[in-house]
Amino acid sequence: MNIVCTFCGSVCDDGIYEEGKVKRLCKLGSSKFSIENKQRLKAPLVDGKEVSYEEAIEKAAEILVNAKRPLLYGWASTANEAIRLGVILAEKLGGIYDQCASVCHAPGVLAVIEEGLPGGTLGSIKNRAETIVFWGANPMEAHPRHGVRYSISAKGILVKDRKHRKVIVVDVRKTKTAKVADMFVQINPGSDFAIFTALRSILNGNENAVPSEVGGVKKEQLIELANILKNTKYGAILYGLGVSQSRGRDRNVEAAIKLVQLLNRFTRWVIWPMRGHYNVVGAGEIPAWEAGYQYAIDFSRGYPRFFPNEFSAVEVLKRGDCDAALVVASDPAAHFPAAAVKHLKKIPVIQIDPYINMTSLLAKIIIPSAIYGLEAEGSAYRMDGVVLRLKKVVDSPYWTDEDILELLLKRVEELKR
Amino acid sequence: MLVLRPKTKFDISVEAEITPELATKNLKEIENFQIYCGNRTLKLKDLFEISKQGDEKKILLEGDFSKVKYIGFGMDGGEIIVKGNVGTHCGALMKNGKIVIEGNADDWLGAEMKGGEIIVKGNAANLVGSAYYGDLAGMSGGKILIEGNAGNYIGDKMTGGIIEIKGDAGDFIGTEMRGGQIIIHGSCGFVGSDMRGGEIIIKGNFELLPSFVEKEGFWIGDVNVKGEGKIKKLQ
Amino acid sequence: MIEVELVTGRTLEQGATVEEKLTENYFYAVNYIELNEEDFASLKLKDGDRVKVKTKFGEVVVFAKKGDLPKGVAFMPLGPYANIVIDPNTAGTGMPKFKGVRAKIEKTEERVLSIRELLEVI
Amino acid sequence: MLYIKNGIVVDPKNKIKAEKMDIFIKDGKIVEEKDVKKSECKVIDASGKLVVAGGVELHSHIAGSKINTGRVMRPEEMRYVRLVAGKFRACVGRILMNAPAIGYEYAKMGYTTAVEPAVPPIGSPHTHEELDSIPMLDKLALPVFGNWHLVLKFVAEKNIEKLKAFIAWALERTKGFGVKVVNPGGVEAWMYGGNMKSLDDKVPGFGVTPREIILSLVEANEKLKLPHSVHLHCNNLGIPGNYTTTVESIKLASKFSNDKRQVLHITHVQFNAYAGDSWRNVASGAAEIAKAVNSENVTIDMGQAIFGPATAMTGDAPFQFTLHKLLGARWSNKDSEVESGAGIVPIAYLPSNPVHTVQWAIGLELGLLCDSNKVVIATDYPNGGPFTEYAYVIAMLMSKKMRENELKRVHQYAQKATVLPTIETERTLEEVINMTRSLPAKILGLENKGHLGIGADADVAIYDMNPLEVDTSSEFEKVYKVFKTALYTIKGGEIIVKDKELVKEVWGRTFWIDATKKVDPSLIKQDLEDYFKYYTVEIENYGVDEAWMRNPQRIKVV
Repeated sequence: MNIVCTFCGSVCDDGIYEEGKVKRLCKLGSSKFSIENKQRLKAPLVDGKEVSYEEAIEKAAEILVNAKRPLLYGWASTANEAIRLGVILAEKLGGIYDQCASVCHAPGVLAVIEEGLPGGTLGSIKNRAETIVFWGANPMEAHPRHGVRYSISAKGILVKDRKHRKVIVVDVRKTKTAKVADMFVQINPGSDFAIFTALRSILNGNENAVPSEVGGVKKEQLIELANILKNTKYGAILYGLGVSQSRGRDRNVEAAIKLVQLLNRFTRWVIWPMRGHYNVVGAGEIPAWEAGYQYAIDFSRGYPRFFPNEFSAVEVLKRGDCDAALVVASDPAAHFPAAAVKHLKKIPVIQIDPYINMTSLLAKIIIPSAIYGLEAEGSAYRMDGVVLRLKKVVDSPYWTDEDILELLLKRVEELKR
Repeated sequence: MLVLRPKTKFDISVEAEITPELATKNLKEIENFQIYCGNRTLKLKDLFEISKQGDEKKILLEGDFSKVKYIGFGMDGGEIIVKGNVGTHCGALMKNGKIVIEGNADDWLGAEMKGGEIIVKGNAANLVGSAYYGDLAGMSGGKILIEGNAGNYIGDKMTGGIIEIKGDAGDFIGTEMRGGQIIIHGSCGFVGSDMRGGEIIIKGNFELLPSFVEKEGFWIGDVNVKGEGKIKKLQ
Repeated sequence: MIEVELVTGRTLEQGATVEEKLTENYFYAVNYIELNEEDFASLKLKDGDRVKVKTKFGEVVVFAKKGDLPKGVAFMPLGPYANIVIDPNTAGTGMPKFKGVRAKIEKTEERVLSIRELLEVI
Repeated sequence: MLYIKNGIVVDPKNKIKAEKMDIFIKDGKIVEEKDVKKSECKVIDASGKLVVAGGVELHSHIAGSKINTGRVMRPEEMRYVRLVAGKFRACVGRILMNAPAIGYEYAKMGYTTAVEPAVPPIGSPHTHEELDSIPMLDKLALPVFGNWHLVLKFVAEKNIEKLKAFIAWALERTKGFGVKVVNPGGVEAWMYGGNMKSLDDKVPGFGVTPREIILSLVEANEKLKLPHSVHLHCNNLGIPGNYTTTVESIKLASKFSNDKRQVLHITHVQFNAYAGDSWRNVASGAAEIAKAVNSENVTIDMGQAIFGPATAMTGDAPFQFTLHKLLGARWSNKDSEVESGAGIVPIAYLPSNPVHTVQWAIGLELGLLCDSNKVVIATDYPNGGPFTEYAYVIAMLMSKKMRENELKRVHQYAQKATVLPTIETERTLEEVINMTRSLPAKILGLENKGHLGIGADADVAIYDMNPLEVDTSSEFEKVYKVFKTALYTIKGGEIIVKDKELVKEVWGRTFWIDATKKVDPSLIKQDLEDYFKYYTVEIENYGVDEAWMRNPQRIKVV
């Protein structure tokens, strides 16, 4: 039967599941559905002791209600239904909602605030893009089927195949993606902003402002690149964490968007982030309609406020500015800088996750949950904002994130009354 | 004058939109002034020792206020002296008056400031004199003096006023600036991106973007927005 | 000892083992640093050797590998080892600097800590 | 059970002009007196108060990727706090609001039904999830068809039967209510930087024209006998001189007849009603348009501009890019598969700006010059501004004196570039109730909405005004105040607003049209299969199932 993959932001929906085996998916997708390798709990744990779901949730509700500033973090690897409950829970608790994008593509949100996002869906790129630029993105490792399904060698109605498409990689190292590209532009780490700016200067007719080399790239090569961009009928810049996690962060993305805005004065270009987790987009879209912002949302005053420099999980933890944490479908202990993990070790942590991970090692309460796309049904946003329905293909004894959060929200409301 | 001292070391940050206006109120009003700590609504007296010495429009903050946010937010006259560090949003939207911080200041110091003066004896963090997210203009008047170093995103979308930094500054100084002046005595990173007007004057090293052109000993740009901002070396 | 610009990033192995964090598979997927061939040689390293990676923000011992990288650039898979040494400052954005931090690399005889041990020392 | 006692009822559909009446409600419906036990009824004393049906919003961008991107792009909008969390959800947003705020604000205004009028088909699951997060309202969604490759293909093939089958398929998959067309052909042309400048331009790659697209879709829509007509956002939106395109588009209706409703609804006409040939000499083309509207079987909504901040967001991607260039403002764009596109740009209407003043005047002109049975009050939220200012529009339409006052404070360019100053018409209460209730319900084909007859949905608004005692022409300030906030709003028989305050959160239904039984699905099976090879989702994963929706309500077309 058909399955929808719940690993990366590509959310490939052409998987096949037969007698415990998956077909068509990539190495990452296959690992997702190989649950025999995964370490999972039999039952919820409170202080290392097995308890029922109800008991664990009761205890979790007490911790959260008593907290002055609970942090509710994660959300990128769960279904929309659970995320919505998470946002409402954060609002009821007067806590902070933050999601995995804040250590991933969130700087892109700050750039959207400055400039907007001239983009398109993957289907638009697949069918129309003659030129695709992967900038600081390495889909061959992070989104292995992206190239086949949507970009590099995808077969489109207007752009037929790989032969009719030019692929350019801009990166600081020769990645696997760079190896399959038609053109590789190697840049110095931290120079993305200067290079985007140089390209704008060239396209604006101000070549004279550009020195002979920018960020390790010769001016001639920049001019060549600018000409390719300008002379493409329809192109796409797909950027990755190389842009959002390096020097310049949001300003890199902003400069890239300004470049695309400029290119649209000559031809058609779109830009889009290569989002990582399968539902990290949902973890932003849902709070956006429920509370007005995508991440780093503080509800302590009874209404949402947005300040990533203060309310992103890393900042909240580094500042020691939370006294309890609910972590859903994420592993901050493994993925946050050590300075942030330090505080996480000091406060009561409640974890809801299908798997044991590094955060489990410091959690007070661990509530195991069903795996969406395999053991549970729900909706998720592909990286381009297209919603797909995740399938349930096997039964499991685990509660879903939605079940757990629904009861948790109910108990929190009752305790607060 | 009103003197406040934290009763304890704060673990969770406190929001206290204190302006010198408060010093003119009677003691009871001052004690009951609403503040916030996480999701709890509290009174000023719950977290601070309060002493009122006359009606002068002046506040003295003694101790560590590094976790106290919104000090002097939107203030319109009078004086605040912080004998220690101060938290985020200090002096943001300030219209008039003076804030002296003897320690360090956190992010958003003097954001969208319209007038008055802020002096930081220590360092300031990021987003000094910047525009809040989505707003079209940052600092439009007044003066911010930082005797130590400052972080990233200084004077974003600034339209007027002066920011002077005696030490070094971080990356992205005067982005989309339209007016006013930023003076940096030390070094900094990228400067003046998409700048339309105003001046950035730097004594130390900085990274010139490939969108400025040299003209009579200074640089003019940003050419990508047909800007007429100036970057000059401080002699 | 050499100085490099350290970047971190995803790898296929890191991704394929990310939901089994306490296994050996994940341990080996994230506990190394890739160096440019010349840099690798200059430290007199051979495969399986360990190096200490030191930055302003911390230090960590990992295995060393050769990688297709420019001289002076080093790569670590994203994960708990890299997170000891990357720049945690978000500089007003909420986002730490995971890519692009100055690091010193030296050969070491110290062993590579397990994931559990790593969490203990943070 | 509810018993609304002694209210002064205005119910244009049932020809009730301000009569003192009682209204009885049971099981979410308006019923006859004999159907309830008065002793068991909750009684609302509406003596001397205006009792009308709940408002029906015909065109408001309340859910989906456009408004959500708008929110993300405009945090300065979201900083405005409407309601602190407590019994109700926290509400934020000045013009763009979070989803709970949208439901609450409509309810407070006495509205109980709303249409999201531009769903990118592949984005329909998102739109429905977001609609499901809006409390208080019954909802409808209109997917866009006018640039969908398969539509263009069937139009090129002149195959109306296939087009019918495709519309039925698409409405079922998107859980849509009707056929929306945005800048037909122009959005596809935009994919390569172009647009459609006239009804007879050829769409690149297909050779069809906007005229053919509109005519074919109307024909298919009429043959399917869908409750709503084609809902058209005309070509050349936002371009000086565009009124001629609009008039031409309106006249296409003459080829069709329908005695139950219009054959074409033209939306947010203000944006398509400009004379002149540049922004320097832009003027109103409203009078010409009104003439065409009054003589053809079409209806329109105003697209009224309200002074203050707004956000332009439409499926008309090329227009949004033009606006971005014009204003130098932020710009989001979304090219959607090979279906549609969209764009978002922040804007503001200033009374000191001559162009904005003309825009503001045109909406009102349309509201005054068109037959009151043909024009619906709407701001094309958030394009023309907030829906929360409908009271302003109502009061303006009802009072020449108020218009004179307002014309004094705005840029005097409006005096020469529009005919607003010369219009004497003052809408009656019955007319504005029609323009906000009965008419939009009729246009949509919602028989149980927009009136208070027996069997109607028990959606009722009670306003603090005795229509028999108010002179709406001179007491415009009172009219504004009255319609700004309802005294009571009743949704499906439940009191959700009482004494102008929210009292209960309820969740409405989402209506969608099932016309699949009227067509032969095998006609387009091969086309869909061929086409889905180029999609990025499998055909079986495309669209929305009822089971995923909060409260779907299928309406079968027979």
